[in-house]
Amino acid sequence: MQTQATQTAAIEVDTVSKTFGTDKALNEVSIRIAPGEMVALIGPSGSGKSTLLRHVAGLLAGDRDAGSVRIFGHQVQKNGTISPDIRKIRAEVGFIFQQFNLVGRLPLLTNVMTGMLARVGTWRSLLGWFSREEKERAMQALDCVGLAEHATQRAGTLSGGQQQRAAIARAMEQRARIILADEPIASLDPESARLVIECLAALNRNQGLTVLVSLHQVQFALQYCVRTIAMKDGCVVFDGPSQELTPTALRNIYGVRKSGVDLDGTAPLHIGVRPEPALLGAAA
Amino acid sequence: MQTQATQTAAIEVDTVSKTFGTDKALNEVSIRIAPGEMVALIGPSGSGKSTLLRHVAGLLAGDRDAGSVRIFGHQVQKNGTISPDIRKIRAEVGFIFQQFNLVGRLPLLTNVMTGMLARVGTWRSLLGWFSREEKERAMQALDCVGLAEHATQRAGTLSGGQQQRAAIARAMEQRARIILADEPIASLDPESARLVIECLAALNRNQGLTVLVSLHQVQFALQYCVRTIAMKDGCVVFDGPSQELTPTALRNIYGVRKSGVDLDGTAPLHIGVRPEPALLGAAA
Amino acid sequence: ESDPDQITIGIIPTESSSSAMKGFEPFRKDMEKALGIPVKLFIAPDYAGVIEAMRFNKVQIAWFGNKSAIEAVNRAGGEVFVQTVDAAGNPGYWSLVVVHKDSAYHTIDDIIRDGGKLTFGNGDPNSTSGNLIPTYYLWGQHDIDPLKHFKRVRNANHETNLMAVANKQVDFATNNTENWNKFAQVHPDMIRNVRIVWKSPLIPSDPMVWRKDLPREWKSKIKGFFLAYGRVGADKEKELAVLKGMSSGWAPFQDSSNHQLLPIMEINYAKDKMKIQNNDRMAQTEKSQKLAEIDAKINEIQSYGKLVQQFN
Amino acid sequence: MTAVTSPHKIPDTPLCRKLLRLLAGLAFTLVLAWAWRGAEMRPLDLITYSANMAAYVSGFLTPDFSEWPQYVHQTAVTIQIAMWGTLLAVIGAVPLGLLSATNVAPFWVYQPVRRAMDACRSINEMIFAMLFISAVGLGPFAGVLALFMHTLGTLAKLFSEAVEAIDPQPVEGIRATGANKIQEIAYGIIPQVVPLWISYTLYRFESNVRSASVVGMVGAGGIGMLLWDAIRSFNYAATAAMLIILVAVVILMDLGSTCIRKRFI
Amino acid sequence: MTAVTSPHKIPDTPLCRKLLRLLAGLAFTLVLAWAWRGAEMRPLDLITYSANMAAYVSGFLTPDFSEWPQYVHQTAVTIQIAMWGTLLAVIGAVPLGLLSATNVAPFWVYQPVRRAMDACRSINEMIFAMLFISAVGLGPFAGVLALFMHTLGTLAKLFSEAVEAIDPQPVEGIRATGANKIQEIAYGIIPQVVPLWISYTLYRFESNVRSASVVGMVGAGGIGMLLWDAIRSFNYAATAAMLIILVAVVILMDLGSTCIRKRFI
Ligand SMILES: Nc1ncnc2c1ncn2[C@@H]1O[C@H](COP(=O)(O)OP(=O)(O)OP(=O)(O)O)[C@@H](O)[C@H]1O
Ligand SMILES: Nc1ncnc2c1ncn2[C@@H]1O[C@H](COP(=O)(O)OP(=O)(O)OP(=O)(O)O)[C@@H](O)[C@H]1O
Ligand SMILES: [Mg+2]
Ligand SMILES: [Mg+2]
Repeated sequence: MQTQATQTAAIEVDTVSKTFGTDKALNEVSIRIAPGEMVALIGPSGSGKSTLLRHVAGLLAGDRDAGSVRIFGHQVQKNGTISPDIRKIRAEVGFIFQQFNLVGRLPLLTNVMTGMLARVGTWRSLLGWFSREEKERAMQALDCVGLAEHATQRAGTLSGGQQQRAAIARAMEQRARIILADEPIASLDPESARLVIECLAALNRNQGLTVLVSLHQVQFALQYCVRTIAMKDGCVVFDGPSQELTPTALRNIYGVRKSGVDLDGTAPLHIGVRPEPALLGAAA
Repeated sequence: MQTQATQTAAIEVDTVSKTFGTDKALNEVSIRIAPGEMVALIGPSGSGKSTLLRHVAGLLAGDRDAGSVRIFGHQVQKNGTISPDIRKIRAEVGFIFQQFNLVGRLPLLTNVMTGMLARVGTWRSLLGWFSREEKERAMQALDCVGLAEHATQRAGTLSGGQQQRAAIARAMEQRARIILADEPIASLDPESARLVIECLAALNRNQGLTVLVSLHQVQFALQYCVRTIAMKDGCVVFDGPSQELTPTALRNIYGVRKSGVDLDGTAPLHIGVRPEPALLGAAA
Repeated sequence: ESDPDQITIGIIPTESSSSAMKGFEPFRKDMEKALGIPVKLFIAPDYAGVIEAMRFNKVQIAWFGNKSAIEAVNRAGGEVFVQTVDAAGNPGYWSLVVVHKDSAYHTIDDIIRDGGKLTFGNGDPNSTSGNLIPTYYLWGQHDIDPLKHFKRVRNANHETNLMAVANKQVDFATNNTENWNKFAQVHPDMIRNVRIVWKSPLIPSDPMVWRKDLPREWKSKIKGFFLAYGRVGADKEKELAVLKGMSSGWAPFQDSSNHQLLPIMEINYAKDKMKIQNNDRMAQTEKSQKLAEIDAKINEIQSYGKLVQQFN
Repeated sequence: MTAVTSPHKIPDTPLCRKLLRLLAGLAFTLVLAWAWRGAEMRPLDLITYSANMAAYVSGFLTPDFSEWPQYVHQTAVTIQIAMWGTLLAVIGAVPLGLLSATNVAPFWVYQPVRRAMDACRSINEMIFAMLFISAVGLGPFAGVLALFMHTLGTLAKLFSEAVEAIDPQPVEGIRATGANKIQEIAYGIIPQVVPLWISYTLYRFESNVRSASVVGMVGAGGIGMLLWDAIRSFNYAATAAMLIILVAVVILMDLGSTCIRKRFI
Repeated sequence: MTAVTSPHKIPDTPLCRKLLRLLAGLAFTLVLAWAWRGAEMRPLDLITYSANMAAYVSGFLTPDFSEWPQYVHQTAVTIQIAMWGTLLAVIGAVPLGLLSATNVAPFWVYQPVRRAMDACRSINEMIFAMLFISAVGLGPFAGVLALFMHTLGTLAKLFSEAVEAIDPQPVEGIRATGANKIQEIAYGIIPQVVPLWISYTLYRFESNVRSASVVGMVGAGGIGMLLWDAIRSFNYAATAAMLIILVAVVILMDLGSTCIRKRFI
């Protein structure tokens, strides 16, 4: 299996474009990630990172006339049509969403157990008959992300970081061969963040999982990922070893923005404050 | 005004507790922030930062028997009852939510303009009659956060970082005297993050706004805020000058967690991967 | 034709009625005893369902109004076998035209003369006394199309019409003696505001209909039971009391047949005829053809009636 | 809270809740069984006598459209009446629905409002019809008013329950700006419920158009009364024709509803 | 995209959309005016003749409960019939509602299903009642079936429109795990719509209990028929008594509905 997998790319995105209205969120993006790689995806806000990841998982179809996505050689989508056996492929791809995408009304434990839906039969999952072992696994996953004691709490009432960790636990529970993580550490404190990224690194190192993780904290990309892909305005503007990401390169990526925010900081948001804070000033 | 304001605290939280079920999210928290201060709020995920901020804005009532919150001497809540003239106080407090709390179905521009609702008359706002000047202000705010060209896009379809910036624009638009920011830079790329935090700092420095900002990236706290408050398990565990936050102190704050995640990283998530990736292995 | 293993009776209270179930219950029990098979009662405020049920042999016996009995005979294989008689011994009831007591009109001719100024509360299109009878005897005889002759025509049920007259919302309306009496009982004060200006010829009282294809022996058993009820036997007095409690109060049933429906049928055809005559959109040839068909049917009925008279 | 729970312990549903659930399930089954007897359910009859149903349905297979101008006219009459009845009801149901939502109004407001709406729904339309006949006389206007009262009760209930099911976060976002209650509703709640409110309104409009009784009862005619008359005179050919018209109208309304809602979802 | 727009430019609504909006508004006003004439609206009459209304209402002020055992019995009958009619309809409406939601089923599925449901709603309940009478005879079971068909059409529509208004993010979360369509629905959609579905179901149950016509028509009695009889015989004292019972039942159901929904919101 290992030998075979090295022949085909784990993730292969071929000139995919995506237009929202008149806005090109992805502009002929092509990337190729080999099995067992751990790649960071960076880029300014709105550059199309999330859109790219959702295309890879077949959650969003690209524009009609161009591009295809393959995972381990299996077609995910082509020319804007998502392939019919997509569900089987998705089961092999764990996805950690930027907005968590938990089901707010269900308890945390159930949310985590939805990670195994592809393995559990339709009927059994419909009736909610999860075996003791499956429940124990889910509890173990929760324990790992430090949420075991919140197992019965509704996902919607968790704190931001707790929701993010819950989403991670769900993706882990899926036991996939590829993990797509969309800013998995954005809402986490430094220690939790380090733990999560180390966990991803360990899965990559020890079990050969392919990991594509979008990040805003560049130091994590430099530290944990050998390779980095950088996007800007829907295009791939950098793809190579992380150590080549010099400060100038980074400044290039994040530097000049679509609209008029200047980077010198001399003229930050020019929004005024009322000259007289009427109510409180008068009343105090 | 300035002299008067120094006499009363801008934010005064007095032994507030909050219990969810059996879980104490806030445990007799007392803090006092003088007008014109810029304070960072740090702490591990689930430690009660968001809960504290929502208590300060009077969005959540504390437990019955204890505590009060005052803003510029005006009572926000006491003994679990939110004061009746809370709306006037809230107008003076800009809130940037961790989950953005935008109205997904409304266009971005309208979302930003909701920031001025307290200044616009009820009838005018009901009919949606915003003056040209008000609209221009909102556009200016959007321009500042780099979203002017997305003004007519529905808030729900914005990227994570764009939503966060929209939430910031809305709070700015409010022209408040206090800003409560709940992880305002979590989903932002490093440059945008720096811009936002510098903007908060500029408002604080130039216009005397009081800022309380919860952060996960400690380096920002150290760099921009003179004072830091750290929470853990619902208690304030540190409150003092940011430079006193030594690595040991930080390790103390983030170090030992409620449940069994160990910090050494030797035993990260012990979730296995299926021995044989059935589908893809067989089909490939 | 196999023996029925149970008899289902459908009851459609003639005009508006209530608590029919209570009144019929002892009768049902007696019938069950007499026939030796279960008898079930269903009371439905509208005849359509009962007629469909009879058509599909889900109901064997039903109490209809005259007009609905015609439908049952034509459509559901029904046949009139007895007739109800009211407690006062009246063989039927009468259709009325009523006005407010302060109204300037005292005869139907006055009303017709001033037709262009008046609002008319007509009965439900399916009501015999509220619509069919007045249409035939009043508007038909005077060659009037009410829709064109009067300022305004409203269709409503008897109760609403009576109320509307009492409240001066319509100038005149149709009604019938049964409904009038009931209203008078409940609202003695209101009835004083209403005055009768016209009373129709007698309308035969309601028939009982059975399915024609009931086995012969069962038919005689059933008819025997109905006619003997309250007339002969040891329980006569008790049975009379039961009859008194049924509907608005009955005397023993009377023998009858489809024959009782003929006058109403004739009126019905006359009404159809009027409708066709007043239809402006129908082609002239089609019109005359349809009218001829109806005339033929009316002729049949009339000649049959003459024949019967001849032999009686 | 500081007591460390043993790792991987699966949280159990407490015994008392399990018992309660069992009891509720049992009670529900018993009630259903009671209702089964009361409703004299005999599902097999449907198969045994399916020929009867076929015979009944066959009467509808030859629709007779000869009277179509009348049908169309009466349909228009019903639409006119239903339109105003529904419009007035919507105007009333928006404030009343908000006032009977538990997450908008306080206890002492939503309880009485909800109860009043319950009464509006449960009082028979005929009674309202007669009430208004006494004031405005027979005619379509009495029908409008009767439909209005009943529809008000229904829409206020449905509106309020949509409001109760919203996501509270955006509302909190608006609230934090210092907006007053009305602004909170206009900017935080309405945008979330508007697709459902439109759907309810059009559903009630449609059902008011269909509704035979009220409009006929007040002497305003309407397609419902014609239909009813046709059924009662067993004129199934005409019935079928009117049904086809009604189905077409309802389908058109449903398509319109989909169109309008699509712009708000 | 690279063209820099001048800062602070307020986005304008395109002219063609403004025109379209104006046209739509004009058309709507015209239709309303047409309906106003058709409905013969005379709002002032309500004030002029308010004394009549007061006189009418005064008839209801002395409810007569002497026949209460019968009322209670007939209410129970209606509840039994409505319960099964509603239950069967819910069982059918869950799959059919999902199949007629545009965000669940493909075009060639939801179109025919929606149209079938439109027909179920628009075909008069009486016709269904007679259809089933022909098979199962007079009695409550025919009522159950007729209610079932009509309620099915209504619930499937309401269910599907609740599904169309959900938040797609959690569904995407479930989808990404490789769950199949059914699992996606069970874990992503149902938890979001369950409060509304419960609310619709109980609303239809309640309205089936109230509904006079079908149950009476099939000869099964019911409180609706009693009420109708009382109204038609001007027995307003009895009418008032029955109304009070009905209002109480509806209020109880509404409270029950609130209770049940609270657990799912
Ligand atoms: N509505 C609620 N019901 C139950 N528990 C809640 C609720 N809201 C918050 N909690 C709990 O209260 C605790 C504190 O939550 P809070 O959101 O304040 O954390 P936080 O410090 O903001 O964390 P993060 O950095 O992850 O955002 C958490 O354990 C959370 O699960
Ligand atoms: N459904 C949609 N409709 C319209 N525009 C969209 C939609 N989804 C995304 N976009 C736009 O596409 C662009 C790329 O979005 P995307 O979410 O991929 O950015 P991102 O790189 O993930 O940004 P962030 O770091 O802020 O999350 C943005 O400008 C966004 O506004
Ligand atoms: Mg993103
Ligand atoms: Mg938080």
